Amino acid sequence: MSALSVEGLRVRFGSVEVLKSVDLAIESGEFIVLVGPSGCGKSTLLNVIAGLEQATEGRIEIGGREVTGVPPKDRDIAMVFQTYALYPAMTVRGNITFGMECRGVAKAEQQAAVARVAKLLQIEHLLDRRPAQLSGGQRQRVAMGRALVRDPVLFLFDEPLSNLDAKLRVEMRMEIKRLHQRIGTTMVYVTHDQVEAMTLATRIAVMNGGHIQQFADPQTIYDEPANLFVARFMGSPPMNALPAKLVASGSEIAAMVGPDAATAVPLPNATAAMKGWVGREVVLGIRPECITLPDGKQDTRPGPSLPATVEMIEPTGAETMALIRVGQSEVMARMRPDARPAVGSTASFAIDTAKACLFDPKTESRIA
Amino acid sequence: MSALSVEGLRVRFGSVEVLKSVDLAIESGEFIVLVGPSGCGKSTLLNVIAGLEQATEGRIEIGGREVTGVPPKDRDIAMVFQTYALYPAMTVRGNITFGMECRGVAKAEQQAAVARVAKLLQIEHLLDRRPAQLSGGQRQRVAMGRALVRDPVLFLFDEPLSNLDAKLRVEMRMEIKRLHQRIGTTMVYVTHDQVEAMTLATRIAVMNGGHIQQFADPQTIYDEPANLFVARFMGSPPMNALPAKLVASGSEIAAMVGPDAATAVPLPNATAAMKGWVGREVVLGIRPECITLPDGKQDTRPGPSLPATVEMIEPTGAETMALIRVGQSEVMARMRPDARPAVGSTASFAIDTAKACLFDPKTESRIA
Amino acid sequence: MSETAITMPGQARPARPVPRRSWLSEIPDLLTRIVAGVIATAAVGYVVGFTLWTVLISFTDSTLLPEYNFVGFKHYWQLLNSRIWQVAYLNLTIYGLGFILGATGVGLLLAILIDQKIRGENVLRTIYLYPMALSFVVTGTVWAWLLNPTIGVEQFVRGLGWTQFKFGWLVDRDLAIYCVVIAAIWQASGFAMALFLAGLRSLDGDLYKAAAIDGASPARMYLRIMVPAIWPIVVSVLVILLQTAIKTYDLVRALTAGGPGIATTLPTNVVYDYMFQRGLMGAGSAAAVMLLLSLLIVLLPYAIFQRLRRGKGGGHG
Amino acid sequence: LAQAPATAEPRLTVISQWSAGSEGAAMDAFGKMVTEKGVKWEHSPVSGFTTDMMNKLRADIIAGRPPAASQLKGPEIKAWSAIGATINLNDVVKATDYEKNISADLAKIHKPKGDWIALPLQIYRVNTLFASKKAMDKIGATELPKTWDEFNALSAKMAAAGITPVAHGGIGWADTMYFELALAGISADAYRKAIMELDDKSLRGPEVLAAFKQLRQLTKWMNPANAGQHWSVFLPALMKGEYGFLMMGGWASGVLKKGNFEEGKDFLCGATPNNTGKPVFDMNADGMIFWDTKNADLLAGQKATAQVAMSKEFAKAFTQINGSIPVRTDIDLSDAGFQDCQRDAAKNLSGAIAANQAIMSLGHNMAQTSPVTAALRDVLTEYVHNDKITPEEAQKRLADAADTVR
Amino acid sequence: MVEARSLSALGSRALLYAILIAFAAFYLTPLIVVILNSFRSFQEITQTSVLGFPQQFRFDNWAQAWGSYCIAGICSGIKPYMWNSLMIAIPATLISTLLGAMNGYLLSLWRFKGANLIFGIITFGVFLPAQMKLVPWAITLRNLDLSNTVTGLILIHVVQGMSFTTLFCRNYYVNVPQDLIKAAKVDGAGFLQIFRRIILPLSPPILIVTVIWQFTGIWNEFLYGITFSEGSARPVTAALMALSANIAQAREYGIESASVLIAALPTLLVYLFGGKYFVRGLTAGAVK
Ligand SMILES: Nc1ncnc2c1ncn2[C@@H]1O[C@H](COP(=O)(O)OP(=O)(O)OP(=O)(O)O)[C@@H](O)[C@H]1O
Ligand SMILES: Nc1ncnc2c1ncn2[C@@H]1O[C@H](COP(=O)(O)OP(=O)(O)OP(=O)(O)O)[C@@H](O)[C@H]1O
Ligand SMILES: [Mg+2]
Ligand SMILES: [Mg+2]
Repeated sequence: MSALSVEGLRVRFGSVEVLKSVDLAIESGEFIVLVGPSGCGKSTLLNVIAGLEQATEGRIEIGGREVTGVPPKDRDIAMVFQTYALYPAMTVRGNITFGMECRGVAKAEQQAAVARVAKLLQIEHLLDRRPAQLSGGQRQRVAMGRALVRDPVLFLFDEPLSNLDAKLRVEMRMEIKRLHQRIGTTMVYVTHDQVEAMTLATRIAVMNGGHIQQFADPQTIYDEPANLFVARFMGSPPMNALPAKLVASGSEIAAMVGPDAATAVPLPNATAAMKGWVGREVVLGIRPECITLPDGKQDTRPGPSLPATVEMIEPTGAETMALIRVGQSEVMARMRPDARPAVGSTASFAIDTAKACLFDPKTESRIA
Repeated sequence: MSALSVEGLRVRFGSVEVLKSVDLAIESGEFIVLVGPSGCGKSTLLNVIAGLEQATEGRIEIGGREVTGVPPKDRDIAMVFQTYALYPAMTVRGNITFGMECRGVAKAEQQAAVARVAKLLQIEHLLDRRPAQLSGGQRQRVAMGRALVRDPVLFLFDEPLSNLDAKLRVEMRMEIKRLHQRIGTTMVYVTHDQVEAMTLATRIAVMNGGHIQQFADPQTIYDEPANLFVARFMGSPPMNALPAKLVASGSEIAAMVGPDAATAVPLPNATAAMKGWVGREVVLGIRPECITLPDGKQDTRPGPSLPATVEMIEPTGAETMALIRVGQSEVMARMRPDARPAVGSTASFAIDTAKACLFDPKTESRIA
Repeated sequence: MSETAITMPGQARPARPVPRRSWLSEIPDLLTRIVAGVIATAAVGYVVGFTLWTVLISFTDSTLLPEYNFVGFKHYWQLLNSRIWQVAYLNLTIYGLGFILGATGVGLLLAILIDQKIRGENVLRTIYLYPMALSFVVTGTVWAWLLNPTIGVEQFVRGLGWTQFKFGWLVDRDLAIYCVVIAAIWQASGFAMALFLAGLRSLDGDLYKAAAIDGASPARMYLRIMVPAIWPIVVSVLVILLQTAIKTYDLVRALTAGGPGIATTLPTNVVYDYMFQRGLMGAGSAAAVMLLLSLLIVLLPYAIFQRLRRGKGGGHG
Repeated sequence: LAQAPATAEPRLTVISQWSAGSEGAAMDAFGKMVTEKGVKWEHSPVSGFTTDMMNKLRADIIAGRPPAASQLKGPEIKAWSAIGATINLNDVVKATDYEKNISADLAKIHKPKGDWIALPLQIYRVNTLFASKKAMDKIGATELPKTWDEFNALSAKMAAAGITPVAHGGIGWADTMYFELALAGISADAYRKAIMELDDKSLRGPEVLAAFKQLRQLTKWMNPANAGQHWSVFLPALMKGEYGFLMMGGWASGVLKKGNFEEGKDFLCGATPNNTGKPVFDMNADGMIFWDTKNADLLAGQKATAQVAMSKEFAKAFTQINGSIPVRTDIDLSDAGFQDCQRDAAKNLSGAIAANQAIMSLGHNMAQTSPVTAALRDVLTEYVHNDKITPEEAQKRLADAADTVR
Repeated sequence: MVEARSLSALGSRALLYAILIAFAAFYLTPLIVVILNSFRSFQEITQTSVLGFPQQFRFDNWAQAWGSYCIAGICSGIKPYMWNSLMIAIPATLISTLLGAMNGYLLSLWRFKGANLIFGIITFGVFLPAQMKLVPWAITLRNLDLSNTVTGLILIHVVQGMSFTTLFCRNYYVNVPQDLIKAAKVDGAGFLQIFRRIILPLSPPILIVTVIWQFTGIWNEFLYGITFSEGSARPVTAALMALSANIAQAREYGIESASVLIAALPTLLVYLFGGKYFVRGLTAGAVK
């Protein structure tokens, strides 16, 4: 069954078109993550789904029911906000029960629901505190509790973790993931943290400028980005994009990223479409983790290698990042933690081209 | 020459002792990063060095000169604040020249200095704007400019990047690193971002509860943490800490993390001190990146392996994290991006014990 | 460390003079701090000094001018037992409650109504706020005209043909105090409205969305969520109105002159009456001190509440 | 602030609350006469209420620089002269026949310790009754009521004819005034004893009770809707015959004159009802007190001003403007500048002095110092506006109030 | 269903505007009455009621009130007194605002022991009734040799005003990040320099509040204005009083109305043009 379906949605604020024909069809039980740069319309889309903003055009169905004109409270949704929007003057319990109170649910039933949710989120001991007396993570949990207690068809999350510090974010992310696995409700989740998107989503919708750029499962988004925007947006550090020229060497083709043949990166998995670009300018996309510095011991995988000057290294403990210069381009490489190429030296970097992508430099679309 | 030396520093606010005997000796040209949890006294230490708070006890020298009683402006320091603390009513130029104006520097000299710094930071085009008209990154640059223009003996940074979004943070981090490489001034830098600490510091001081827990270069901090606190604090996800029993098997010793011998993790680099703990309870510390799932193809390094149940996996694109259960403990493993062990299955994880650490479960200090 | 370590500049930097300036250059700064201190002290001294002086005088038998023959608590007992003081206090209670609750209520209602994305908001806000610009004397005078049965609204309505119309609150000894309340509300409710409105506007927009999803009716949404959320503003408004209520004097003088009879006399009128009309400065001071004491009874709990709130670390606000 | 040279021209600084209207004009006339004597007249009126003027005076006394002269009246002269030094006018007064030609009671007030320190400027008859000609005509009455019984009878007729018999506003002082008129009309002696001397026995005596009863009667003839209003508000309605009587000091005739109403045609004017048979005069006399100064120019100015204030010319000029009557009893009021009402009042005054029935007004701060007046006033004004208080209860309260302030 | 909903929405919208407009009428009535009366004659008002449309617009009330009404034999209306009020209100407003800002700065940003106590005491000054302070002021002015001077009046308004201005400014400055002060100290700025260069430029929102509040308060004040001024140096409130009830006079509603309007004009204008900023700044400062 389709939990949410959005068709031809347009939203205009005054003269600005914030959403330009958005289509989404989401199956029941999915965890959809909306990502995109600031201002691309993520919150607007969520608000329109929730009924908090009016669509200019288009059709929305929630749980198979058309909801145009249905007020938010009757849409069978729950929403968690970036700022949590906890009611400051109510206790945690009051925050959680307020919705039920408004709907006239019996007191006993309310208490039972609170107990259930509080147990689930382990906030039993906080029920009588006020939001101001809670830490960021606790507030986040309460906001979740308020949504959970509704037991809706659809959960909407608008950057629910962005106000937390890095450590807490990781924890809460896992909790949300567990929660979804447990309750199985459909979720639409906005974030601009790629890791969140990658780890939580069953499918990711990458938005930009009011359009959905790609809507696919995380692996596809990561490995086969629809265009340069998606490629650069997902992954941190982002995918390296090198201007290159496609050359054919025998049956194989290679991307020449520098002036001479020594800089040709062979592309073993070339498709027919790619072959059509031989002789033309392309953009070669390679993820940093595909560029490594073999230590000659354990890591001995064969493959093409590229000489490059090391411009800067950043050991983070768990890995070492290097900024290297390949031809005209600065490229990020992701190396083993103990790799320590000297800054300024030239080393031969191993390149795993299995997942390399080619993009049309004009349209920026991937050359499939 | 010692750029900064702090001896026996104590700071008490009312009845609370915020800093408890802090000693630091910093050589000229170093980049010292102070890390520690919130409230551990990092800002206080910085403020005392700057002369903005009074020490209760202890002695501070900057550039070899005792500075007790010397007001901030005469300490030959510059400081960058978390909130940037740009003067809202002044233009960027005014912000940068204000200090010189206060010190009565000639107009022409001021302009020359502004020009130099603006060029260095590429903010020439912003000089006539006000802080409110700048983006986060630009504000950060201006704050840096204001500090740089002083050309001090010592730079103090109090979480200068924590107000920026992730992407910008990475860029600015690199910029600061380059800057330090270029001007070579001594810097003391507070953060609670481990990556910043690891990548920027020549030495890291890890603080907790008003004490310096460890003061060493990043690699040492990461590989040989002085105690469990440091071990857990540095690195994300943090080092796994497993309760274990140290057993001897022949000349080698091993840490038994589960009930039976199958869970014994051999420790090849055992020191004499470790051997003294044979038969006793210890805490085994292993970094997530040392626990991997061999794919049997390229990654074929030999070594001990441990059977574990996969509880959750998180593919982030560039790598895949797995939460696995080893005996009673939940452990994080960091795997290749394409590793996809089934959740709930039991797999044999490879453990790189070269960098494993042992901790005394009582004192939490590392068993050297 | 010893002399040996005098600023040896770092490798790449040129030698620079030790930037230690003479203590003389600190003087202007020191001086301004002293001046600032003196100003603050003056402000404190004024409050403490004048208050203590009044307390002192309240124990003396001063008449037209301060004198220092002490009579103990005589004035206090006499006042507490005097009819006019009892009436005045009762009036202050009625007026204070009526005015504070009325102005807050009207202000809140208007703020909430204006918050509904209405047209002409600026004009309405200005209309509601302008009475703040007027003095209580003017307010009192004009309302005295309007409420006066012989020349005001009553006469006007009768002139329109409804000859039996009656609106005699101002001259009814039981209702006149409510005329004072109405005039005071007229003057101050716009101010309350403006503060509440600004408070509502400063709230996180997500709060409205959350309430909409929870299905709260507008009334419930404002009463249960928004107003409690701007509670600090509500308290500020209450305190400002309280201070106005306690000090109200000219309004009564211009509107009812304390009458009919002594039906609308307020404690400040009594203070003024005793100090200046009757020339009983000692008794007048005692009245003023009692007024301040009753104020403390209201304010101290507020101060404690503030302290607790801050102590609990409710963050900002 | 600098000391003026001794040879400087005479000068007088004076404060009063008479800033505008007929009183302001009278003050200006006074100023002109003084100026003609070569004195520089520096009048700074403290407009508003009397207390405001007093506050100003107090502040100036505290500052150690009171004005050379200020408006002050009744027992306040004594009270205030205790806190600020005054000059001795004995020589100036004794040099004229002034003292012989004024009321002894009045004189006493202006020389509280035996020495002249202040001078009365004018007298108002408080017990003046204004009757609406139209209302009188309607019930066929031609003459003002002489006694309270007559008054009550006429009022009853008016009430029956749909006229509100008494036009009364009801601000504290006016309520007090109605009581004193009732009492003075019942027994001037009782008034003198009870109110001016605060004699407890008299306060609790039958005359006072009778006065309260008469006052209650009066309140029943008032329009309750008029409470808290200035008396002048009712003048037009009074002239139209909607009201019957107004009891108000002589100053009301000045206002009527300004409103182009004529005595005899629009209203009648005379003394308030009086059961005693002999003339009663309830006096409200404003005075001017002269404060001590070191400045020779001011001293000279004070002396010259005092001479003017005692003169017959002044008496005429001043009172013609504001509707009061001269302090001096030897002034001929036949002059066209005076109204009949003033002439009547002046005659009344001489008669009352002769009969020893010239009394001092309580409502206008002539009978008692202000603390006493205020204490009594609180009782009286409440009584007027609260008909649940019985005359007996009110009498008790009044006597008790007198106890606490005596 | 949909139609019914929109109808009820329309209805509640209409009700909303009805209430707002009713209140607007409530607030405007007194002003309109005064304006209309200022064009009516004495006779016209006393013969009907104070509510009424002028039978014929007369401007002589305005002319009299402004330029020819006699106060103490000087027939200059309230014109010269307006000037006096300005001479008192403007300096007193500016100085008390500046000192309040200074105090607020001192108390909030240079945190020292007892700052909160001092603040509490100064704030308490807000509640002191004016009557209570009249005589102490008289004594103080005498001791300072400032009796009956404009300076004395300004002093009074400055000192009394400081309670309010300090309250407003302190509550505003508490929200200024302490880091700003630290940065300036590192830059070498002194106490006054930080105030002048960094804090003051941040202050317009709250300064507007205090200026409006103080100006209105001082302009409308009359007890001190009458008591501590002399002769032709009186503030306009004193002149207004000369018009209102006097025992021996009838009220000149027309002239009174015109004078009230003239005298209230400066403060009305201040609210008309500054009202928006007043509210904005007040919320910034009052919430604490
Ligand atoms: N009510 C509104 N009126 C006018 N423009 C609006 C309104 N709400 C949003 N916008 C504009 O619509 C665009 C999309 O806003 P939206 O909040 O959906 O972005 P977002 O993707 O959620 O961004 P962020 O990541 O910063 O939250 C922005 O340019 C915003 O300025
Ligand atoms: N002026 C002060 N008076 C009293 N306590 C203070 C003061 N300044 C700081 N503290 C306390 O001292 C402790 C250390 O504060 P500090 O600001 O140095 O922490 P920090 O390590 O910088 O934390 P964060 O990472 O949150 O910035 C905290 O518990 C704080 O509450
Ligand atoms: Mg958003
Ligand atoms: Mg800090």
